[in-house]
Amino acid sequence: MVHQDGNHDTAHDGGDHMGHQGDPHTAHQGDPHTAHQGDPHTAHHGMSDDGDDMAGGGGMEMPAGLAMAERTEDRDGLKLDQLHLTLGPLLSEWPTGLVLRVAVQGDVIQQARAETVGGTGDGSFWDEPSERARRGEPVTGGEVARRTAGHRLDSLGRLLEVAGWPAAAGSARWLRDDLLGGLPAALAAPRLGRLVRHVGRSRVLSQMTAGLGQASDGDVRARYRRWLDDAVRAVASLNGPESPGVVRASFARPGMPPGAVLETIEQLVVGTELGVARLVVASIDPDLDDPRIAARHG
Amino acid sequence: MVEPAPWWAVLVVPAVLGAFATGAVLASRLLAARASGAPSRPRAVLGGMCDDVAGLLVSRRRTTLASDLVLWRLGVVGVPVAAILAVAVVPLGHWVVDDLRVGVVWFNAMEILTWAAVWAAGWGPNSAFSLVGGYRMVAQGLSYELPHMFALIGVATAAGSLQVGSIVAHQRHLWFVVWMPVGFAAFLLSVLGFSFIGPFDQPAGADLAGGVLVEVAGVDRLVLAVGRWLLLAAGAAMAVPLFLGGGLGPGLPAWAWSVLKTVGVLGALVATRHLVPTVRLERWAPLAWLVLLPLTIVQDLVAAVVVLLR
Amino acid sequence: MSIQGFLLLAAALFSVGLFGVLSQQSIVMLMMGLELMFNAVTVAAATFWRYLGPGSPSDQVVVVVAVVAMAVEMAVGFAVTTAIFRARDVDVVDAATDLKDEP
Amino acid sequence: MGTITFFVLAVAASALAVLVFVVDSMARATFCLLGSFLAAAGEVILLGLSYLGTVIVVMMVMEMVIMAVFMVMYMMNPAGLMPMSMVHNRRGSLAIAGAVFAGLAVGIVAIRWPTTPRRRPVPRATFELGKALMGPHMLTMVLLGVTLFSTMVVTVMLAVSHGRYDRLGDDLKGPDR
Repeated sequence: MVHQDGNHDTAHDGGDHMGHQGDPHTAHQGDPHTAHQGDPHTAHHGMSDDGDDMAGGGGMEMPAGLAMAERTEDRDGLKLDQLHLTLGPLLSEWPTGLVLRVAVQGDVIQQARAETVGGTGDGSFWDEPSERARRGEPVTGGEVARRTAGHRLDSLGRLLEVAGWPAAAGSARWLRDDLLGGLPAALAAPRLGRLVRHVGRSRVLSQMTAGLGQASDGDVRARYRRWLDDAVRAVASLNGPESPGVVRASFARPGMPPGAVLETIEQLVVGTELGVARLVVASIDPDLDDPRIAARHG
Repeated sequence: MVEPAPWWAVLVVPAVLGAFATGAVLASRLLAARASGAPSRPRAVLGGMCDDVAGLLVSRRRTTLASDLVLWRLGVVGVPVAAILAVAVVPLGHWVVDDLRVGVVWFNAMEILTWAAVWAAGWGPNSAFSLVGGYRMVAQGLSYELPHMFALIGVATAAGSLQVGSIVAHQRHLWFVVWMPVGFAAFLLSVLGFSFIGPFDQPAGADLAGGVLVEVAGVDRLVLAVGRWLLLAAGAAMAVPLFLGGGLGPGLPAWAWSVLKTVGVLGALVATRHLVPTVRLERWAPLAWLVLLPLTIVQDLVAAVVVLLR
Repeated sequence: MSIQGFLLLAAALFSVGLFGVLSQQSIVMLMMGLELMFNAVTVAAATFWRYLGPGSPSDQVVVVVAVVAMAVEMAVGFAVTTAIFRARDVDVVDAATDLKDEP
Repeated sequence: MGTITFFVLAVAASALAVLVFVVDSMARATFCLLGSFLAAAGEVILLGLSYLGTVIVVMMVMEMVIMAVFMVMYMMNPAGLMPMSMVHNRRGSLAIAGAVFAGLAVGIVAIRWPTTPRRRPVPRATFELGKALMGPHMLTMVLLGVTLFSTMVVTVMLAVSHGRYDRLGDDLKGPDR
């Protein structure tokens, strides 16, 4: 079974006493990056504070050959057990190919390291029409707008699912599929309007995302609201002949050094609860096919 | 007006509760299907549910390394058992399995059993996400429990009794929901809380890939998932005698009123699930303690004053 | 179902709890022993109410007091454990016998 | 029927109580204790105090779940399955506990208890309790209330590493959202 394999790696690795590497959906088998080869946690071993003779482990026999937990400082000054988890690369509603190795105490992330697995780095699906336009091929503005709207709805669907709103996420995805399938603007606009009203005016969603993941471009709430605006503008310019003003407003901006997005994620998730970290990652939604993001491989 | 049912009611109660729960699941799936453009004809929805149930029945259980199998199974089974035990005091029209003199406290005790059950279900598989889900249930319980208790205390104060039958009888002239709306709202929120459904589904949250549900597969998953919906149905059924006058109503027989009202409450709860995203505990707990709790206490004060003046 | 039966149960719970209190090193396990002893008091008080009470509800009040005492004991116990754990990084009673940190 | 229930619950309560100090796992120890409490609460209900019995169920489930959280937090192995012994003076404790039980048992058996249970309207038990707590035993109730309140304050003070206003910062405005 998948789990057993994962656990074997863990036991030898000495990093994880809980047995599980991240998520059950993670396929440990056949994925060289998931198995611990380079032991990314070596650094942590040095950090485990001595003076705790109880948790030191020594030569004690542990159940199922699991390693003893390490302990490190935490925000409450209790020096509780630390657990190493791997989020991704295949986790439901998780940016495909992103691997976040985290050390948690309870459900609070203390350290994080982002890596990528399997991203092609040769161009995002969502950028494809604008890339073609840049190369001088004939591309209508509507084509770019359609892809942009689809991208925003795609990201939105993932964020809403993580935020625990499957109904709204389903609506976003349905509209995304229809838009990419060529839904005329006259039909798309009212459906998008309903979605925007529903999601944009949700006070609970706004309360739950305000102040999370504060970065240069605002917090999680600011990001999803921008997605909504972008989608509305894109759908409005579906029939436009010119290339619309909407460009790909991914978190990765032109001019950002490679790997900056991953670094931002690492910084933002440290100190947050697991659920908050999921929301932050979903709100940044890195596309690992984008060469600007896939720069750093694990 | 509420009388103990014959012994075979013990067999009927789980079936009736299951029927309500099934209805709630179907309604929820119907809403989800309509929102996401999936086929939403009743037959398609029903078929989808049957497929899922059958799939769980034939799929294998999952084993994890160093799991605590005893507590895991106890926790999984504990959830539906608590739901069924809780409705033992809930009257359907005139019938009730046992109208205990301390029925309200009994319901409360069974509801709290879900804390232990869900925690154990999260603890058992020795998996991080599952464990975090279990802990979230405890945190959620600590947030909703006091408003829930004060809502119950308000009702018991107004009726001067902890017996559900007597509480119904006291609403002959006016339903409690009319002058205890805060208690009613707090009660409904806590129903969503203890069945960890809808806006309060953080213990089984999507951000944990399913939380306490992560590692349960096959029959276990079915039992746990069904348990949640049974709890939701039990909570909705209990709201009816507590706040909506139970089987009281003109024209129709008492049982029909009970069913109608329960369906109404259940429908409102299912709709809430679809209209509101998950409420995260770190933001909900302060609200529950600093706003909802004082409000329910004031509500109880109102109830006490009304009883004194009456 | 006799008074002796109930009281023997209470005595058994009390003794098991006492064993726990005397033998356990972990503060939390020690508290479990204490809780068992309180539980024995509860059972005994309920028994006296049923079989001996002169018609007054005083025995019931004893049960209420015991239950509250359990709650208080647990809350204080965990708070103390947390404080000791933070200050000394121990959760066993043997390590918390001295009153001040060793030099 | 009542006798059978009594015996089943009594055996369950005692056996689970013993198991608390036998099982290896923190989580299982806590749930054994919970089981013991539930069985004891069943006995209290059997004695006619249905309200207090049910309240014990409510209290104990909450307490034990919180206890499980703390156990897992402070005990050394979070998986909770590692066999280990954390006892001191096991033999002495066993002897003292055994002696106490023997003494109590002798007393219980030797004393001539009144043979017939007192006949009284049991349904009024809860009402009587409430009346007592709000009447003759008012002082007890007030003391309990004050105790609980001071417990809340004291335990929070003890357990929290920072002061009351640290959370909100020096200007008491709190972290801006």
